[in-house]
Amino acid sequence: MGKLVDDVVTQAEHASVKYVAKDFASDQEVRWCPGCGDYSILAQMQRIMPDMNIPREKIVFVSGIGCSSRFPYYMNTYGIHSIHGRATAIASGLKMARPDLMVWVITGDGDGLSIGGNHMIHLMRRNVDLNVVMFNNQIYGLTKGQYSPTSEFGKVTKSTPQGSIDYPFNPAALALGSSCAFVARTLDREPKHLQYVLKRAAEFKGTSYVEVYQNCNVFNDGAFFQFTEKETKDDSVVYLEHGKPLVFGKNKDKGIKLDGFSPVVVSLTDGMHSINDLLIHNEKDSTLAFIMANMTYNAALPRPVGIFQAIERPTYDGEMSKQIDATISKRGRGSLDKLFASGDTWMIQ
Amino acid sequence: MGKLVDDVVTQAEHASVKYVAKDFASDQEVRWCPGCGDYSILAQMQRIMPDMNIPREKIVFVSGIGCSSRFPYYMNTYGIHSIHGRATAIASGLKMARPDLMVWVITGDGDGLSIGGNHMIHLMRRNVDLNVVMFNNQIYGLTKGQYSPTSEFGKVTKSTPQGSIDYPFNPAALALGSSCAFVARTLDREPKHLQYVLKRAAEFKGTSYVEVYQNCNVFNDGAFFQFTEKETKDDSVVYLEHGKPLVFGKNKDKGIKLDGFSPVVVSLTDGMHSINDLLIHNEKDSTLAFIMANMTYNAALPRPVGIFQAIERPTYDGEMSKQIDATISKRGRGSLDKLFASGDTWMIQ
Amino acid sequence: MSVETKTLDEVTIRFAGDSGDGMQITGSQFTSTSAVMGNDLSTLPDYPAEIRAPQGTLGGVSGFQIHFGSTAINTPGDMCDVLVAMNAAALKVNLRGLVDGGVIIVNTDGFNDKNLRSAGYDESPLSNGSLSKYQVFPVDISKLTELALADMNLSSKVVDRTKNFFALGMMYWMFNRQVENTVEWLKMKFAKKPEIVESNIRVLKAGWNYAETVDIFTVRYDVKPAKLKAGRYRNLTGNSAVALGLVAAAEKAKLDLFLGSYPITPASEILHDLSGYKNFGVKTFQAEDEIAAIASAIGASFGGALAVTTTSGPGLALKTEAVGLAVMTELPLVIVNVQRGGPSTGLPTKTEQADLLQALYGRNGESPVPVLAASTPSDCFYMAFEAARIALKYMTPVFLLTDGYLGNGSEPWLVPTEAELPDISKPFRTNPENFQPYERDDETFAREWAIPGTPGLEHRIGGLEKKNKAGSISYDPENHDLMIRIRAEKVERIANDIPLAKVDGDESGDLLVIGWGGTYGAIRTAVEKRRADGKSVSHLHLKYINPMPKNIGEILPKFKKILVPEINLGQLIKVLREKFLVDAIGYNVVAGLPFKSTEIEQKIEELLGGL
Amino acid sequence: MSVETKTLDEVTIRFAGDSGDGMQITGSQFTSTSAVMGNDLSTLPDYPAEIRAPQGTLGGVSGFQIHFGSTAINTPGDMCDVLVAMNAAALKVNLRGLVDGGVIIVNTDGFNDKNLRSAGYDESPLSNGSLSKYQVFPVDISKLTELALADMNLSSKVVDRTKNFFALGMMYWMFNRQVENTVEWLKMKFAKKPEIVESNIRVLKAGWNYAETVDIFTVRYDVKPAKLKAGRYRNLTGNSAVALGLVAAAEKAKLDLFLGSYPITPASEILHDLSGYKNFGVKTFQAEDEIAAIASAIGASFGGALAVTTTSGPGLALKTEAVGLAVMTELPLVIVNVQRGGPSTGLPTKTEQADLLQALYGRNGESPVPVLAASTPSDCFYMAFEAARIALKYMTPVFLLTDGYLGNGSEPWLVPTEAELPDISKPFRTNPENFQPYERDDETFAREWAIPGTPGLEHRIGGLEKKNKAGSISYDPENHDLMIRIRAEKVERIANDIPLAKVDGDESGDLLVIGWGGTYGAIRTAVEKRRADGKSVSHLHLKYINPMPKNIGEILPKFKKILVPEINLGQLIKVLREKFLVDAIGYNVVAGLPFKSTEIEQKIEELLGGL
Ligand SMILES: Cc1ncc(C[n+]2csc(CCOP(=O)(O)OP(=O)(O)O)c2C)c(N)n1
Ligand SMILES: Cc1ncc(C[n+]2csc(CCOP(=O)(O)OP(=O)(O)O)c2C)c(N)n1
Ligand code: SF4
Ligand code: SF4
Ligand SMILES: [Mg+2]
Ligand SMILES: [Mg+2]
Repeated sequence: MGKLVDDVVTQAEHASVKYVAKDFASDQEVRWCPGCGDYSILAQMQRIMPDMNIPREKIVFVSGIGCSSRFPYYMNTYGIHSIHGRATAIASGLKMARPDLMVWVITGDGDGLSIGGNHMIHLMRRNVDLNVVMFNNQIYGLTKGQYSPTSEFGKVTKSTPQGSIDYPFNPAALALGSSCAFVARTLDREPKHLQYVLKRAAEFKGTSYVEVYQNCNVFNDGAFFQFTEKETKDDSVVYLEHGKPLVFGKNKDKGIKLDGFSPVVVSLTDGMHSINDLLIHNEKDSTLAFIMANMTYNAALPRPVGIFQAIERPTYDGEMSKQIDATISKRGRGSLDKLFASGDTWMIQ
Repeated sequence: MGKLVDDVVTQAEHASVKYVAKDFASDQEVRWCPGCGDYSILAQMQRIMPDMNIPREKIVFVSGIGCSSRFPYYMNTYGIHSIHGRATAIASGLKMARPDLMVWVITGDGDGLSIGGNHMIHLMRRNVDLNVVMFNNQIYGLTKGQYSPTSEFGKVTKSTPQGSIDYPFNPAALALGSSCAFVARTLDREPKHLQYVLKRAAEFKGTSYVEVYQNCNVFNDGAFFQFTEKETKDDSVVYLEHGKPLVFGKNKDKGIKLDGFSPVVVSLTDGMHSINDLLIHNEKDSTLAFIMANMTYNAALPRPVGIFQAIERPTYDGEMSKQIDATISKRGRGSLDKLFASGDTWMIQ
Repeated sequence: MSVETKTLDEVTIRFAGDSGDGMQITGSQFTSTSAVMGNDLSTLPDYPAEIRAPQGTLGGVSGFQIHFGSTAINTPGDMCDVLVAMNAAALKVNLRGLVDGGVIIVNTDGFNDKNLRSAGYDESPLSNGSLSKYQVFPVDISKLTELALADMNLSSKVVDRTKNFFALGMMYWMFNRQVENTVEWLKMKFAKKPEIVESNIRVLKAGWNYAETVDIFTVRYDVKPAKLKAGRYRNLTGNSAVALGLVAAAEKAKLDLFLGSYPITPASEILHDLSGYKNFGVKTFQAEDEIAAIASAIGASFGGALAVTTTSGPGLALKTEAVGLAVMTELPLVIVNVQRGGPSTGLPTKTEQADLLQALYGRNGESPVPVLAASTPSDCFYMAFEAARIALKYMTPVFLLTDGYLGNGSEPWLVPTEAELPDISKPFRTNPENFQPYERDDETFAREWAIPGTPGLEHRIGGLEKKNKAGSISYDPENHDLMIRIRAEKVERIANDIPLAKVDGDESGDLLVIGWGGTYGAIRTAVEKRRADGKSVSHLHLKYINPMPKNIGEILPKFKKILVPEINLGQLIKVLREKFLVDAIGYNVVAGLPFKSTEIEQKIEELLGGL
Repeated sequence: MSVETKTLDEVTIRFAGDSGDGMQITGSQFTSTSAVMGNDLSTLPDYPAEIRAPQGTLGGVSGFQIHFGSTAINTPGDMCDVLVAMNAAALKVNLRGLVDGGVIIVNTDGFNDKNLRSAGYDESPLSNGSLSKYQVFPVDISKLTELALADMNLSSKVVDRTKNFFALGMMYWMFNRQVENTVEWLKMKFAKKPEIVESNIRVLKAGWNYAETVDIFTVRYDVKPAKLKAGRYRNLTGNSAVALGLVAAAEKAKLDLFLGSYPITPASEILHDLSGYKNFGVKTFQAEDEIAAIASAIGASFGGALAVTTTSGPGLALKTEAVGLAVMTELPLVIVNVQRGGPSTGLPTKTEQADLLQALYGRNGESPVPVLAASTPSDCFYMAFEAARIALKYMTPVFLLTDGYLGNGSEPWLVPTEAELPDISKPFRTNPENFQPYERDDETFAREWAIPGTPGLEHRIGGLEKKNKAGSISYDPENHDLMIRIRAEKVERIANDIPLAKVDGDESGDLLVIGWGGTYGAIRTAVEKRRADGKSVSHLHLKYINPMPKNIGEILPKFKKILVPEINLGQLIKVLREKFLVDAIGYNVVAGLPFKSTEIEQKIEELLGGL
């Protein structure tokens, strides 16, 4: 990584790795609206960090622009609050230059899927070892309430007074279509699940993509209440768990089975179906992952939440380092004098 | 469309619609390398045009930058040879402003999937009624041979002397993940199939996306020979036909069936399987389409070619016009005087 | 206690509170009522970049300043005469903008320990004598609001959100305004929420009554209507004015308006406004980013729409490559840039004038584009119309620069009639005979506009160099040099088609102050004051920066000194120095705020002193 | 027939043929052999934008010009003395660049009817007397090549591809060059294709022998070695020089080089070259677009790499928003722009100098960035090194401008040693005590570089305005004005750290010609020639444009007139006029070609005549 960087990295006496959550809170005042779902995501992130066993100085959070993108300021780690849509590209460069770091990308549905969509899909196919957390509040928060690429069709906002005519992205399907290695969804109001998914993403080697349903109580309040509030959530959400059948409902009395390629809801109490008929989730099956992802906007089905897919493959940053190491071990570290004098040269006396 | 535009459009005496292919050849000299696959795509396009029954002046070709993007110059229609990656966005604006036109987008694997990836996926989710033809030669032709987002892993090019470490996009899967309504693949060297797919794309209302495997004989010669040359093609390609079983092979002696969610090749002659065991293609099933698309880079399977999916839904441009028409028919065409004097006003004498 | 009524020519008041306190609405209501009462006025909203910064903090203070009077009002006021402070932070942030002896009305409930701490006060400024040079009126607005609504059974959140109307009521009383205008607005705005209407009206009146009844205020002020030109008026922000100007231009050009835009502060309101004008056939497209926004507009322009894209600085940076395409394809396009504090993300909600050089030069290659700049909120209407006129007539992209101050600020607008506006329509080319896409009008150098759908005019355009007249691709060296010069000449020729610059004040003298954009009011006020004091100073405000009016070169030598105040480090001055080789002097403050006219007065004095 | 040998000081020859005829290789080989023989030289490749334009057409002609001599050679030559034309189109396109009485060697096989038609000739110029003022040598090169390879059983395509080496062989004979150098190159280059090696060597020698044996040439030329500074030399293009300069800078800074780039003509070769330097730890990332390219470099810079992004005009337009981020975050970054013909896609393979204003001003807000410009292909090495030095020392993005002519052109480069290059390393901040991310060095105003992995220095940076020293977000008006000035001052201070400008020629006089970038050779040659004629003219070439050397203001007044030749409509001249209020005169030709020194000589004469 360059002699000077190596010196810093190897000489660093890394802080004791016994942290508690509040070691990850920076001295900056948190400036989201009271009640914003972002607070929970921040809290869960700070909570899982001590378990990572990584010195604080080896962690970097990179974000774009949006309410969500304020996140890095609040983490007592290194951080970049960059420009709109470019966090994935900046983080990719950072990780290539510094594979020794743990790099997180924090983005929103506008930042990551609207202006930043291209860098996102290219990151996914390349499989740079980053952890991306996409705060999906289905709205542009920071610019005060225009619809976003995940807003539902027909959404009335400041820029769509008669309702939006855009079909929303299904972020999980887009990620799978882009060959993203790790694709997950979780919710701001399910702290335990959020922690679990963040941890799994952190541990996964390769691009991990975590969509978090996040309530924007100012411009899109209640967008996900069906999936987060007591009255409705049990019947509206199905949790994907590797190797387990897809059961849901307040009394675990419903399940998902396949009819052709189409998932359908079946009752486990009407005597027609048993748990053995149900689809078993498998994080390693990318077709299944796509079927699950496609359940997303189907009103007849519960919303799938959890880890859609987790299939490791070599990372881009890893392959890059490998080519360099192999070259140096084969040809030796380059010498400038040799390089300058390579090719056709001649002497003038 | 504005009074002046309406005047032009309604007063136009549209050219007789009995065209032949060469009516669509412009007076510009075609400047691709001799042997380039682009010639065939141009020829097939000119051949299907007369069947469209659309006056030449109502057709527009919009392209970005790349060898492929020279295409519009050679069509005797309206055209824009724009800037790198932006053809989809330019064409979207054109189609919104002028829903009466038939608008084609011509792009390459670099233009459409590298720099232009974001506009592409947003076009697909919005479903603007455009026909996109993506010339996939798995290389940057115009800039003389760097790898592209569809080049195979390990590809040695000018910019990757030790082989590329990027996983390629699977264009069909990306399109499906972006909810593209019509997704197809065809080959420069199969003129009939190419014509068929172009026609289907043209007739489809909504975003049609056609990936064409195109040989760049200068920088990536033979990239698709396995799928186009006599010796290998029959065993290496499976044609997707709606309602038909997936049969392939020189003697139509092989087929594809599903094992779980995984397609596998079976022999139709070893007595173990018959045609009834095979997967039946269905253009209306998006899960099946994804399974087919995922066969793409699987060396154990033939390459799927044809129409993966064709599912119509309301178009963006259509919905836009609808909102405007509805507003005008409800509130009447706006009057400037009323508009100026709306809100709180007061008189000064 | 008797209440005296004083008549004032002009007053500046500022409402300040937490982001959630509704100060923007309060300010707008006061503005609209004052406008209806016939005052001339100018306003300046000022809010933080966070949606809701933490309650009670300095960073979370939102303010709205209005300057109104019976005389001509050109700026939102340098210093305010009256400050309404809803909490301690609001007081702290705004105190230095209050004139000595000014009036402060505070909501005492906003000065509890927590508030004081958040604002960084060690002790309450209300009780430690630190405000002795002001007239302080402490009122427990929160409590009084609660009381006014006691029987309505509202949540405390709703009650709290209503307290701004108590303050508004008090101010209406103090400045002798009627509440009717606001009452009507409430009824319309919340037609579907009668409770909100009811509670706000109650509290508004409670505030008025409180001021009328309780013996705290000893003076009441009267600000007579201004002697404005007769006609119908409407209060208008610069952003709304741009939207109206564009719709008007489309109508007068007999074209449909197409807007491709991506939201960005402080330009988003133009998108919002235009998306509401569907009955004019206006099509608005919220694109995935700024590049798609301008690209879609270029496509629409090719199709025969009046195409527009709107943005602010960082967004403009992204559009530059596509602007070059519009230059090369010679398609009409209006690009509105509502400037904000930079560089990079900078200060998104603050005003600045630092994108002029970007507009002039921020593209690869020789890529000339006309640049216009609006000078006041209502001028935004006319300059938007003018930008469209030039774009269509000359087949060129045109920049219109406004800024956060103009965009959010407002002033009374003398409502024009459709008939007063010129017809700017121009027929499309339809005759196929001898058609060459890049043949030009002899006078304007504009090429003709031939749109798809026209039989016999099928042609292709693009970003590669064009062969003169034919428009096909040409790599010929001489042709390239020729085309580069033709494109430059086309833009230069616009100078024949714009008004000559007019100096405000004498046509020669000791000092000429040259400004552009939103500094108009401040410079105008400063120059007039100094002239009133007998100083030899004049004002020239540039609305056309590229090309410039043809007479600039004649005007400049008539003054001994030239001062160029800009909210940047000196951008217009670069152009003036380069073009006219004059040793103009810059006055530059880049603090995210509009100039105060007194700052400019001082600078004028400084320069004239040295003559 | 006897063959005379003439000794020449300098010659310019041009190889021209169809895109597929291998003219670039032929030219490079002649260059490399001439270089090894000790000539000073300068080259200019010139090829169409299409990969393979239709065979035989004017648009498909590819050329390579080399100017070599025993004297100092500064340009690739205004006019050529010898033209090798492989077909009719090549003759037609290049004839006007040939001196009267010049030598033409034509491949007669390239003048069949089809060729003539494609080139737009009604009759063959070889037989209608139209070439009478030249010395024409018609040779059926195709046929002779075929014959030479008759027994090798090669496909006609392969044979056809070899004919350029026949032409090369003839030229080697004519200019008394040995074939060995090319023979060696063939053996190395096609090590795995012995047939290719064999066939090309045969044809090369056949060409040489043909010229030696057959009585067509009556003169042979001798061009003696130049008196170059002693040392090891290597022929180097500007693009390769940039790549080497960056690797050298990384080594001398003890950092790894990171390149984020997206292919674009004519800059792609820098990416290609750097991707081959993995043994230096160089990481190259071919991004999905220019925005990702620069963004990845910014990320790498934050991580402690020497970060670079390379592009050409349209790509630079896309990077501007991110450049603003680098300005605000004050991270080191080298941005190389190999300028090409604009605007928009323009003339991708042609040279131009029209991105200077974009580099200086093309960003939102006040966003100062140092701008350097290389003047010759080998100067690209030193200026790339210098750009890196400044970026690291001042913690700032730095622009390095080169152009298509410099990037593709080549000249002999006196190979330096590693030891001669200065150490430019600077320790990272590691001490956590009193660390503030935006605290600055008193002298340079640079902030310190603290990289992830350093315990105790955890901090966050970003695009919003920074609080002075602390680096946290600040919306404070005074702080914004202060920071805007600090960033500007930091860039200004670089002027203390760069060489003073040196005038070539007298330090005062009638005329000073000021240039920048790739026009160096043409201006230098022109000025020297006029000086040799006794004219009072000097030359100043600017390699640092922002900031400028501190003594420019002293130099300018010493000359009566100032001439600024640029391949644009006048960009540097704008800066000079604005900064120094001098009435400099521009000379501008924007034809996608480098200046001819004679054009500049003429302009000098014109101005001096008028004195
Ligand atoms: C280049 C650019 N374009 C536009 C903006 C304005 N902008 C800032 S944040 C944002 C969208 C934010 O939406 P999202 O990413 O969903 O974040 P949220 O605020 O909802 O968390 C926009 C359009 C900008 N800052 N920069
Ligand atoms: C903004 C910008 N960046 C880069 C380029 C250079 N460029 C032109 S075409 C191209 C890639 C072409 O690849 P592809 O789209 O696959 O087209 P092909 O030539 O293979 O048909 C690139 C990188 C450009 N013209 N503009
Ligand atoms: S606007 Fe919405 S997303 Fe942004 S901070 Fe407020 S509640 Fe959260
Ligand atoms: S470079 Fe390749 S893609 Fe381009 S024209 Fe030649 S053969 Fe076709
Ligand atoms: Mg959002
Ligand atoms: Mg390609």
